[in-house]
Amino acid sequence: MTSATRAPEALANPQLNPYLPVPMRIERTQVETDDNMLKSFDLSFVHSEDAANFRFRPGQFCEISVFGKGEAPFGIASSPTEPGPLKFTANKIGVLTTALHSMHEGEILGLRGPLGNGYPLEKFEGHNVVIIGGGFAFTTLRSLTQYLLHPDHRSRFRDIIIIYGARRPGLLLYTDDLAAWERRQDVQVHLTIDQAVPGWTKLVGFVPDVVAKVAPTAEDTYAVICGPPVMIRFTMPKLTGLGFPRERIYSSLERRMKCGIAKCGRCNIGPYYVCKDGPVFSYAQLEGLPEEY
Amino acid sequence: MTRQKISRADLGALLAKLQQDYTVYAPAEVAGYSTFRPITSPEEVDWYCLVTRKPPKELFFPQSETLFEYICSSDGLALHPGEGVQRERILWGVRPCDARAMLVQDTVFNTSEARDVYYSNKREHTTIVGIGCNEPLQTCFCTSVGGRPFRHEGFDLFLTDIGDAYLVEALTPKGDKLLEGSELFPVSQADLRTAQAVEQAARQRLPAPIDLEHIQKRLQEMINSPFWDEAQAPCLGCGICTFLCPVCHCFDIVDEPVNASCGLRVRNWDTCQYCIYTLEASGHNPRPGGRERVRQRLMHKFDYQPLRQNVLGCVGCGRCVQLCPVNIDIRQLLVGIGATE
Amino acid sequence: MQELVQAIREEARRLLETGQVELVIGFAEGTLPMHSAPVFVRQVADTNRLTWNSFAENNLARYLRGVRNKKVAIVAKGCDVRAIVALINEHQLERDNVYIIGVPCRGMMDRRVVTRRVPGEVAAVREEGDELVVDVRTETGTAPQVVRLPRSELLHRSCATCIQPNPVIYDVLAAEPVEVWAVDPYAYVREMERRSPAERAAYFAAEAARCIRCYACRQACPMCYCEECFVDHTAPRWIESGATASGLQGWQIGRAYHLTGRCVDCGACERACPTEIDLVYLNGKLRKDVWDLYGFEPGMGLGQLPPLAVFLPDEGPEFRP
Amino acid sequence: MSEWRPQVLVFLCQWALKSDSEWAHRTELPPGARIIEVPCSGRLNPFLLLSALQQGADGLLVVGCEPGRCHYKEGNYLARRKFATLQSFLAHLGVEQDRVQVVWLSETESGKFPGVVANLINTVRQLGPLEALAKRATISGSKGTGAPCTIEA
Repeated sequence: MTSATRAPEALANPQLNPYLPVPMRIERTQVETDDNMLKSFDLSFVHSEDAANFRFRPGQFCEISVFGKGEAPFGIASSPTEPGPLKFTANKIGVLTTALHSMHEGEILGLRGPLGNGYPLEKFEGHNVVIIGGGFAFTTLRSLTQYLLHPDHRSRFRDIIIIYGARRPGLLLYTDDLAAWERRQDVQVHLTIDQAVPGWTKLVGFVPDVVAKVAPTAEDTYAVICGPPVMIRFTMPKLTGLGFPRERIYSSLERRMKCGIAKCGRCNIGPYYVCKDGPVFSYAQLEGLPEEY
Repeated sequence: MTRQKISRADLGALLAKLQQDYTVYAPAEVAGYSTFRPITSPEEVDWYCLVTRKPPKELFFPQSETLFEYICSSDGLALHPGEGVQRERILWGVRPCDARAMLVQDTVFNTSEARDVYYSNKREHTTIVGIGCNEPLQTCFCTSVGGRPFRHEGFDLFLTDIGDAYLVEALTPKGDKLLEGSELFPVSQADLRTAQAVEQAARQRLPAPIDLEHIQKRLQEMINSPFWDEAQAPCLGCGICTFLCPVCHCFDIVDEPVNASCGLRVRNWDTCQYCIYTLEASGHNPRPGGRERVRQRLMHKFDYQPLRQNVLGCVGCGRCVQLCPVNIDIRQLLVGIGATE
Repeated sequence: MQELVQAIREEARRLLETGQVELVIGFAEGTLPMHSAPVFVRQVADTNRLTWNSFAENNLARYLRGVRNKKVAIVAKGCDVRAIVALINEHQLERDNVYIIGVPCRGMMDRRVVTRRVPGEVAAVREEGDELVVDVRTETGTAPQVVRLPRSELLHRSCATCIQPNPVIYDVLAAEPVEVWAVDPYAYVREMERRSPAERAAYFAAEAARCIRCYACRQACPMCYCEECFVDHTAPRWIESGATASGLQGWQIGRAYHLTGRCVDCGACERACPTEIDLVYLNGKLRKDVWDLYGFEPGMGLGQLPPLAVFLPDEGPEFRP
Repeated sequence: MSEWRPQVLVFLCQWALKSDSEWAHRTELPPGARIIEVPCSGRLNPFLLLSALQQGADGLLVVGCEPGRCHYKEGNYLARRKFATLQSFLAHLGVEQDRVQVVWLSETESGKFPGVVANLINTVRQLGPLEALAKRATISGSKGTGAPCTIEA
């Protein structure tokens, strides 16, 4: 019987083989912060059919390949409402991100995705949304904000409040977008830095304190919070103090990930895999699980 | 499927014949112990090895596997995945616990929404021949966790050793195919009685079922228990219990550059027992200590996998019990978990 | 043996009762025949869990760095104490923090050797003088078969060639010192050295090929304490990540070489290895070379300096063009 | 595949040949030899040597300063113990001892450098390609079932 069996086409088909990345071209890079550690990459699909197959929602992420260095997960910072390239913002922190930072326009990366669940937009509909961000964890919050503020969607949501803090002004991401949002009447933007510096006219103080001061109503409101663990730890009591139930506080978790498709096991927390069941979780979902994030 | 009988000699001859068409993997000696490896002759098979040193999972999920080669050139980027299985394979002499573990791994890799084509390709091109366990070892505890020494699930063909001959049952068309053209004999009432006696004797050597629901409930309630400090104290943090577990499936994905423009993307076994497994580039480690890592292993097997995949993450093969260098015995841990307040 | 066990328990009890130490690391009965398990005793009531037998094979010194700022007692045989000495010499431990309950050692028995010498699964063992009495499990319903084996034939390789069965330093000795057996500790390495380069290469390739990179050898080793092991280093990544021939050989070479002049020949690595790789072939060579070149064996006395961290100006080799 | 030619790598202490007028010898190397300058033979990580052998070097040469003449006083003394043990260990694994050579060249001896390199190459040529250690992965170049992600330039 069986002599050589033909290889199944699946192995070579990126639509069927979930480990095969598709090629992306770097269209534009932009340094986001004055310490040069955060850099944005606008990536476009090399193949139009890959672009056509790519449908995502705010809060999802992709595995980006820097060939020779490996793959790492990055939240999609652009919104599905924005035409053109996908935006990712990378913190230069490890081997892969250091290599990524040294890449230039025109170079080729690999991409797998979109992965993960994204923000529960359906639940947010008809409600107020408070978006709380700290430091460089604003990437998918940018995607979410752009989506909510888009003319096609804005009317489906009620009040939108953004509270975003960084150590100093130069570490705030997406300053052009922040400025554009501040000019709008249909969104409240509260920007804060840790300590006063000359020329800064906005808020001064840590994010948890600003949340307490702004005191968004918890009634009919969802909160989305992304930031360093310490910021989240101190903001949570402020939110619950304001009356937010854990069911209406969402966060996007960060974990080391490899496969992105709930197989390699690395991002396991309780019965969830952050890569597939998350990265967006409500704090009600995380209750009673080991705090492994 | 009906049972038939085949003599020991004929079974050897059948295996030799099958080698013409298949690559056969069976328990066979390697440096003093037995483990699954390709055999060149039926004489190499260790028919009496119950628990191979390494589980058969590496035949579907190799310790290291190239996902694709990448070549970046001025022409762009090319990715070349491998060619898949080129010759049909037989996995011979698999025990019921290991087969059950394969079914668990299926729920990880063979999922409809993200099929692991590397795994499923190997699964599709492999016929699995099982054999019941007449004399389970002291480290065997399949019956504690819902298994049986003659469980048929997961096999294409099943063998029962009745002394002078084997009872043979084809359970799938793949199994039927193996038996084509071989001389089989009808099974007598005496044979069936012998088989029954063999099964019963095996059951007697094995422990009683444990209350898995109770274990699961306790686990959910004891995340912060000091039990885990005690349990992890002697743990070395090596990968033996997980690498040699037929169920454990964690892996890492790594690029192996050959030069600046080309290389391989490979996946390697990885384990939640390694400190660096969850270590992030920032230095943050969500599972910073032995406590969290030992807890993860137990929680994943006895709480998370039942919740998520509706399967237990332990099949009672006892490899981790046999081979832990510091005698951490999962059976004892389960007793301890069950007894916590 | 029973007196030795009593001595260990009594000393442990005294130390915990007086508060001299807060933890005693020793061995408890294992859950399987021929297994002992490391145990961490903090309560006086638990001291009767402590035991000793010829399967107390782990090197408990491996745990000391993890509790190095505490007052800890450790039940330690000759090789364990050598590791403690080497760790103190490498400034990893404070002598004052470690209370050594020294155990003169007759050598540990290799359960894999026992298993291969009997015609079935080992149900139970007991030590009687110079013999190991093994109950072999047979078919259900029949009485176990009894096999008697001489302990001298069952020793671990490292134990059979041990040069220091008695603790070199201790705070209390739990039994009378044993007679040191006269052996050539490097006999096996000498034998391997007589093979041709091609034979040695083939042997090394075959041994390394069985490695599964579980790192049990590293984790069991008291001297493998790097905060980041070379094998986990990513920038640069010194060796291939996978279970390829190159990756496995690279791991074995790097692991062994990093123990040059530091390996105390306790054999813990080899005992932990689930695929029974000949690690003595690797570590033994380095020990022999360090002895031949520098007259050094690690862990033989406080104040010794690691041989690769020091030098003599006039020593060889010449390295002339 | 053309005929095999020995590939050797020279780890050269930056001070070893420095003050000599014949410094130029460094560049007069036979084909197949490449130089990596290191700050001091004592700073040379043994993993670099292992890595070189696993990545295709058939022979290695470490060149350091004579005993007593180390720019950093004792780097070469430490290197001496390090390489004596490493050389012997690699030989134990089947890597012929002559493939991994260590030579002290004082600053007035740089004229000997090309000869030392040539000698290594000759030795390696006689020994043939290094087979004792497995090489790191290379790509098979197999096309598999096609190049799914190939993009045009």
